[in-house]
Amino acid sequence: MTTTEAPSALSFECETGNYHTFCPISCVAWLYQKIEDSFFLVIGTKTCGYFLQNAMGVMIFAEPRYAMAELEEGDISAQLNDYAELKRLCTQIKRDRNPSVIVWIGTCTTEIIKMDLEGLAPKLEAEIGIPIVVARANGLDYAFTQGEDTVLAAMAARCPEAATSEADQQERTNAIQRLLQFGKSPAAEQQPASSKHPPLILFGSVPDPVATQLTIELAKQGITVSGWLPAKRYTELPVIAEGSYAIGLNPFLSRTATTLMRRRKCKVIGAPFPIGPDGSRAWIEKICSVLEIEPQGLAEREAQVWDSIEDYRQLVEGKQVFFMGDNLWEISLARFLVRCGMRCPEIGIPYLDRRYLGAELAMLEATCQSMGVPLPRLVEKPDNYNQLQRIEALQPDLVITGMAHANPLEARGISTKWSVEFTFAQIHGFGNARAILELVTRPLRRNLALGTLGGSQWVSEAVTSR
Amino acid sequence: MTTTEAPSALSFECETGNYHTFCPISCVAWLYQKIEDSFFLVIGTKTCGYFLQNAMGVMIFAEPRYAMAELEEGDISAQLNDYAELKRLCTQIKRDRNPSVIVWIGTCTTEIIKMDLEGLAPKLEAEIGIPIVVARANGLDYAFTQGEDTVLAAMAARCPEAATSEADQQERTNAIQRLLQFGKSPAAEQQPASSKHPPLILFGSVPDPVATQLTIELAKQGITVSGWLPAKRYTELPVIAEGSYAIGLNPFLSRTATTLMRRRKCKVIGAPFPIGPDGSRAWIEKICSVLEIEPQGLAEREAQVWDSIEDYRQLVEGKQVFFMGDNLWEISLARFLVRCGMRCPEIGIPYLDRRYLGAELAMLEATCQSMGVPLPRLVEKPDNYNQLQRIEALQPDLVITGMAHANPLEARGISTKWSVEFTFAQIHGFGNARAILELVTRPLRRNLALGTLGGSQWVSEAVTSR
Amino acid sequence: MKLAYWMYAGPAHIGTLRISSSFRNVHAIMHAPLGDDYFNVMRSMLERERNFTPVTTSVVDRNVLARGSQEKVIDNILRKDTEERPDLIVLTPTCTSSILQEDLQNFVERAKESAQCDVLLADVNHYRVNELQAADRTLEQIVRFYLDRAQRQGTLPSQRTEQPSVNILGMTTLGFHNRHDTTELQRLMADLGITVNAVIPAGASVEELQHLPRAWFNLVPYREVGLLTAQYLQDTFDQPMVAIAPMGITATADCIRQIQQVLNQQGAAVDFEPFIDRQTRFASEAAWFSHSIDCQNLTGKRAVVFGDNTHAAAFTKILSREMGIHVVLAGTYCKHDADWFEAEVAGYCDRVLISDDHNAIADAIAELEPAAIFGTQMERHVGKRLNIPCGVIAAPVHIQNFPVGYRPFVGYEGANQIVDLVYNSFTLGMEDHLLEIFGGHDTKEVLTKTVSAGSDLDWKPDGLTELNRIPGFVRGKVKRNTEKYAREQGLTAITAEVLYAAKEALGA
Amino acid sequence: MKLAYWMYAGPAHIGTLRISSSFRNVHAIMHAPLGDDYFNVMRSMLERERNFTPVTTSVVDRNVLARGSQEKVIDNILRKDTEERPDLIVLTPTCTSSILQEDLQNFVERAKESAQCDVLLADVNHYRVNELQAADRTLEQIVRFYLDRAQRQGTLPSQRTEQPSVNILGMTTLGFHNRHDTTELQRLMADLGITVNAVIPAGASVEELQHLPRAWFNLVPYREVGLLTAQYLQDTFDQPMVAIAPMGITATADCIRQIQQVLNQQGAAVDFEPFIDRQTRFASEAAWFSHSIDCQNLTGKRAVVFGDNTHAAAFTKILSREMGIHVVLAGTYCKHDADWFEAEVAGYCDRVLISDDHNAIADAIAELEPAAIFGTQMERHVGKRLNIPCGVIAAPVHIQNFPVGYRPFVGYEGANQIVDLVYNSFTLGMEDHLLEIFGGHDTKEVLTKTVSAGSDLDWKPDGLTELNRIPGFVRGKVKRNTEKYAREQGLTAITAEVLYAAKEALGA
Repeated sequence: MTTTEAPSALSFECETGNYHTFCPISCVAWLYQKIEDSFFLVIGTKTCGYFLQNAMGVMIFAEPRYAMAELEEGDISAQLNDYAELKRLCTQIKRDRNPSVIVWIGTCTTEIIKMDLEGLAPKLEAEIGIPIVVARANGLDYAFTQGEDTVLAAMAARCPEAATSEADQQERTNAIQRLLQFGKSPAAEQQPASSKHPPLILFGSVPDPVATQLTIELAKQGITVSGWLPAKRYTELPVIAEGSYAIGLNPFLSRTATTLMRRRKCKVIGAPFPIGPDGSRAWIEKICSVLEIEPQGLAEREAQVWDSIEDYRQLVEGKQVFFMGDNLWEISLARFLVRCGMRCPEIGIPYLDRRYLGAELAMLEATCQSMGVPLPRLVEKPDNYNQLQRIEALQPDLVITGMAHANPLEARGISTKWSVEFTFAQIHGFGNARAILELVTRPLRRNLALGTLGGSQWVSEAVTSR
Repeated sequence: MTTTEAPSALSFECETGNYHTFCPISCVAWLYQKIEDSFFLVIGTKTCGYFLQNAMGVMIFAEPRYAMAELEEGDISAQLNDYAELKRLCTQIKRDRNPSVIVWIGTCTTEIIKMDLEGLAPKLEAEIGIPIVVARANGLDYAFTQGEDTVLAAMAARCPEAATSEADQQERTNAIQRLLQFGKSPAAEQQPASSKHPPLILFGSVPDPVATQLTIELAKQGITVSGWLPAKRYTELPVIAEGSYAIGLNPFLSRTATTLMRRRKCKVIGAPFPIGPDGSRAWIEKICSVLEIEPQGLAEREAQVWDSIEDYRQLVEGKQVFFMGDNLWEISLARFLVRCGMRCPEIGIPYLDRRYLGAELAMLEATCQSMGVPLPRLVEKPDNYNQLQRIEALQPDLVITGMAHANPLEARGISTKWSVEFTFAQIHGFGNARAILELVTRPLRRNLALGTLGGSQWVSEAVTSR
Repeated sequence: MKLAYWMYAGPAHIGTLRISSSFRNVHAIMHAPLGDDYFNVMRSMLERERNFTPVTTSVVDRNVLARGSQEKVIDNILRKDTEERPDLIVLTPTCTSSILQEDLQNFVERAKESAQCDVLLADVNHYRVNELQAADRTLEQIVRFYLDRAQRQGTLPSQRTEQPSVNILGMTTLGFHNRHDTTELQRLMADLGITVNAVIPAGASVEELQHLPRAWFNLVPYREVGLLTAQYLQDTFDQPMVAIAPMGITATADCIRQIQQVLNQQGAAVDFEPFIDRQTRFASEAAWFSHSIDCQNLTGKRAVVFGDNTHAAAFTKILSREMGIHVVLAGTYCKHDADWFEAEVAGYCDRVLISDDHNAIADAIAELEPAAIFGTQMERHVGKRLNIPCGVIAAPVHIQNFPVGYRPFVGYEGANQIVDLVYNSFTLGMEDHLLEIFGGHDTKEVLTKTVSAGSDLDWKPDGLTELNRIPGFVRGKVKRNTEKYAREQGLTAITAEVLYAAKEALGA
Repeated sequence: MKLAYWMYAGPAHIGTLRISSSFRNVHAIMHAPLGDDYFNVMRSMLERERNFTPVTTSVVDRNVLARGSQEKVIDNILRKDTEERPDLIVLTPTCTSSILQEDLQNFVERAKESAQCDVLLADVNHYRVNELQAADRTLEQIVRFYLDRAQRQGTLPSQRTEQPSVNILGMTTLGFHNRHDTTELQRLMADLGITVNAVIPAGASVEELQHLPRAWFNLVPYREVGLLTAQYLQDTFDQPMVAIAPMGITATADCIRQIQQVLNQQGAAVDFEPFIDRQTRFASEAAWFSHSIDCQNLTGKRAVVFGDNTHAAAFTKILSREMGIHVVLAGTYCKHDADWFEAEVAGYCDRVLISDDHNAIADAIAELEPAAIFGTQMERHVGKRLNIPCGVIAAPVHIQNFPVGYRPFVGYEGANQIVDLVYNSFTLGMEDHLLEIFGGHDTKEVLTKTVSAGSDLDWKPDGLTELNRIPGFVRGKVKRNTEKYAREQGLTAITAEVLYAAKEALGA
């Protein structure tokens, strides 16, 4: 089933969807840390809880700011009153943790039993006096990283349209200013720099150091970031005025983009994602172009970064990388790696919003053409079994895959890298291009170092057939 | 070879001296900690160094304030100049650590090669400007704990006869006062309590909490301690005026006692050591009697402590304890344990100064008579092989022994306690009587807990004969 | 609803999958939404399994919900039948899909019409049983399925093996140290001259199940998984079971003695006592180590034990009767089997706690302030917070429970490993403690303002000085005891004298 | 004189006593002052030895010094001859008594006149050799003594055993994991179909020594002890030696291949390659573990290795070629055998350090800031100070090197244990690091005034904020790198921008 829809000549396929990935509720693991005054309540079953416990490993131990509202038989059979139950739990959370916001994460189970979270939240919010944001991060509708999308889309609706008071405005602006001081004199710091361009909102959860780095890069072009979604604190959610510009940082935020456009009347800038020196330059250039700013020194900056990663680039040059599909970062990474000299026969991807990812898809195609390599096959909702057959036939140098397949592939002599690491690592912007290649080359460097120790086949003949 | 010398009817024997104990240089391990501004330099061979490293276990790691001056072939064959070598090392110590005093610990080897430490020290002391105290803690002349005796005897000679200045006096007194404040008002604290009795010096290294506890007990009788040997800092060595009273805290300090009497013209009080409620009471009573103070409430205090250790006492009652001989604490411990209801067939002891230990020996004899148990056989310089034969015949309930014999005895069904633990534990005074019984009963409690697990014989028939 | 941060046992489908994936050539179809298949990750990552996990998710998404899942499930069963050629396919829903109220048994019947392999629906209630109970149940279900069929087909063996033999039941993938325990049990049986007839389910094929009745007895090392199967085999084939976990010197001897009894009742004439004596006193070093002088200082140390029934009960007894350690609290999260636990640890601990609420355990530990904990990963983290060492003795499994080096918990080598674990738990911290007891090596100004924080009593400078001389790992306790004493005595100021009087009065 | 806080190898007499006490029924008389007999404590405490250590001190005190020690020494020899009935008594002085310049050989000759047993004076120079060299020498001396006598008496065996056989040389009491290594080597030889003719000295009687020439070859697992003996046997009896420590997967294969060569040269026709392949890929999990995804993050991590020759060289090679770890420094304290070490580790590390001065190693570690250390107890403590994890891989021995559970370092199970040790060394800290990377779980105000202490540069608040976001375990390094960069660029103030520019410029 190949579609040839615009704007590219890339081939798109859709398989059975029998692929391994993490549940979208995973997003609580990074969002509760990013939003320091939040509490995430995942309303689901023992299955959801056990997943969080195991997938998030050690993180759960030290009293995290997230928990399960574990549905028991009485909840499922509707013998218990949902409102009363949620009130009991949220009251306890308020008492023990007193967060600024409680985020309810709906799961497959709340969908199936049709629990009316959106209906219950406003009532309970009013009753206990803590904002409650509802996100349906369920596996029926969404894949792994899209959980963040559901939360940010819900939060976008909560951002103020204008600062409600002078003091409030000051607080929000200071929150941004605090991020960045550039050693200016205290007097200068007191003055929020009034920018010459319309407000620009960046959306997507990134680690704080990445936020700082991107802010610095944009500041070099005279661009001020008016707000981040999410902010470090729920109480510092940015003002989103009608007509503001917004640009996404992560490729899995199409719903948030739509919400910003439709409900908040923002102009969402479509650009490749700031992955690799090429993508970072394209991202900044696109922002400049929209804000009508003449970009300064970007070509030099890009060249300098390419120069600094040349050692790693040489390691990947001419090698073949296969994406099984996991976190929606596949296209941006493939585009950067092709630019590094790799070939990419297949990009599996859970889901593809061709509008939100349009600029990235175009850049991928252009990059392949410019590097003179074949266009990858794009496989939405892949079938892992079929992919493994293709991998066996192709024998790629590297497979970027979910955790379930890494060891079996390694045992068959195929180098792998966990896709999930790109979800957690700092990969955005010029400064982190090296970090991406560090990750990508690690299995290659490792297998070089180990040489022929024990050969490359770790399964006995009887089972290699699989 | 039995002597019947006064003042007791105890039997004294002397064996071959083929017994296991630690080297007297061990004392550096606790003295360097006690005297906070000191540095101990052990002048000896690799054998000495390896002993310290192994016997003192972990303590050596974190840059202790002691080190080896390891004698190499050139030192032994006198190709190198002792003065120049020691100067080089002490200069380095001064530079790296800047201690208030360097204590040279002479060893067997410095004795054998007749290194003139006493001759070299004053010259080097003058040249590098740090006091150097020389102690011959060698295994040719001394046993384990007597190392402390050699150091304290040497330090006794360094104590000032009178405070050299008002300020100095103030400092020394404050050092004592700092130990004890009893929640008095700051004004009161400024006034050194002028005692109504002649100065009293306590000698013997005890852990700081023990010093505090003993000071409190004596203060209850209106007795002020004028000084401690050793003090917490070398710069705070006590003033020892002629005619002062002095009393020892440890049974291995006969040389220090002699030095205080002969060289410093002190009156050394002979008393049992403050071990157990009985010994603690006797010790305080003796001090009171010498200082002509009517003791207050000692009988009640003793009774109260007996009461509080009754649970442990019942565990040892009627049981037999055998001392192989190690640290010279044997007699005081035996006396207390007999008072607790134990029988003690043999007390091995490395060395016996019948004058310094006179009061303790008399109390041991009296205690045995009052408890109606046979007097122990006192064996100086024991022969471990012979003792093991006697132990096999006697099958005592507990053997207090050096570390080398503990496991083999346990493997033969004999409970043991390391004698060395009594060297390091806090055992002095009323407050620590329980700690002694805690140690003594531990193997008994353990073997009760383990019941019949595996039986009591852990050596195969072929080797049990030994 | 239950507010939960952590769970000790996983959901039921994990138990079912642990059983099906343990067998050779058995595939599972999990009927569940995207992302519920993290069992595959756990198996692949924790066990470093070289083969792909034989579990395929038949994904339930919005479309499937709308159209019904029957077609998709049956398609997936038949597809795997063709692709993997398994002997058996086990179908299981998860908590989520089980509430769809579909007739999965009917899906199975439909699939069986076309499939080459056997197809079974795992028969567990996903809201009433946990991972362990589901594993126990699924194993019994599969065993019963094949034995019933063999009986119908007349292929059941008619008699026991000639020489004494055993089935070892309940060894599974992702089990706590199960792999090394299996090896150790096989070695132990070899030492006793007992043939291992079968180990199930780990590594067994379903074909082998019909031979189970040939063994003289069934050994169930962990009561969490295998007991139902052993009970079924006992009821149906009069095959005796030995269900004593051979963990620790004493229990291993007890287990061997019960095996001896079971064998001799069937006409053997074995005497394992000399073997037990030799192992206990000489071959294994665990018992001697406990008696040796190293362990003397463990006497009367206070410990808390928490885990699954098998490991928590075994450790409570090992600590108490084999190492002289005082177990102040023993607990289990196996609420469904609490009576057994209480009976088992009676007399070996001060207090019993049956709960699967990790806060209850954490609170008990904080209150009891033991010298060491033996628990799960959760207790290890509680210990970290409280600065109490913790040895991990039970599931939930963690990467550290799949060491490359040999680390069994059962049998005589297991006993050796256990005494190391216990000893090191107490002493790993000891080195730091020693350094602290001896006051470090250079004088530090210890100005602990915090030490008196939150106290209503007036700590005088000399009292504080003495308090700071107490090693850090007991300082908190001494402080509390002293303040308690001061309040009882009606004192408001705490001097050195008060501190020592309190110490004497409280006998510690 | 040498200012010393710590020594890696003990004095010579410890080496002699380790050999004599390893033999069955051999007694040592140590001619030394009181307190020099702590060897007895080490053996009894560390090895939890159940028997009394067969070492008696003939105490040198002031009286003996005055009167001469001949009488006392001879008396003690004869007394022990009667009391213990040993086969052999070995007389040794210590550093101290060796300078008395007595004719100890003459004492021995005198004692022999009356003794039932053999009597030998250990022939070592106490100021020129250390524990390891003395052990090597004493073993050779005893072996030579008994073989010379057998030769004179014509009781030497005339030919090799019928089937391939081996003597394992150098396994001693108080050796680093020697007990478990011995077991593992015995298992390995059994797997290869090679009979163990003798293991010496551990557990051997001197009577057995005359049978040594029957073996097809001598295996010397540790080059510190046994090499002299193997050399003597090679020279005298044309008995080949294999002196490759079978430590790690590759070296174990190398060792086995050399054994194969030695056997086939003597007429056997063995092919061990299938065995090696099976062990490497399937039976042992070490090699697979290295390749598995768990270990991927070890790639390029920087490590320092330090220890005795055998273990330090083996670990350098294992880390480098079997685990993909970057060894920035490999070192040994075996100065007397430095050439071998340098040749062995060439190509596997950046830098070599030959020294027995612990300060030199500590300084190198502080300067290199590796991610992990593999060294002795001393390096472990250095690591503690610097917050760098350390796996202990070599003597000086410590109670932790005498675990009750099975922990060999050689052979295939040794390889398993080693990868666990390496992996856990890197990851034990990882859990804390992870917590820190993720910023803990609640916001902490990290006000680290100390972080800028001692810096001549002006860290601006935003620079400090960013610095504090860097996980603690690399923060120091990032700070130094940033300051270095700032100085090179002539900047005096460090802002967030400078910090990130430095990070990019330095590629880390």
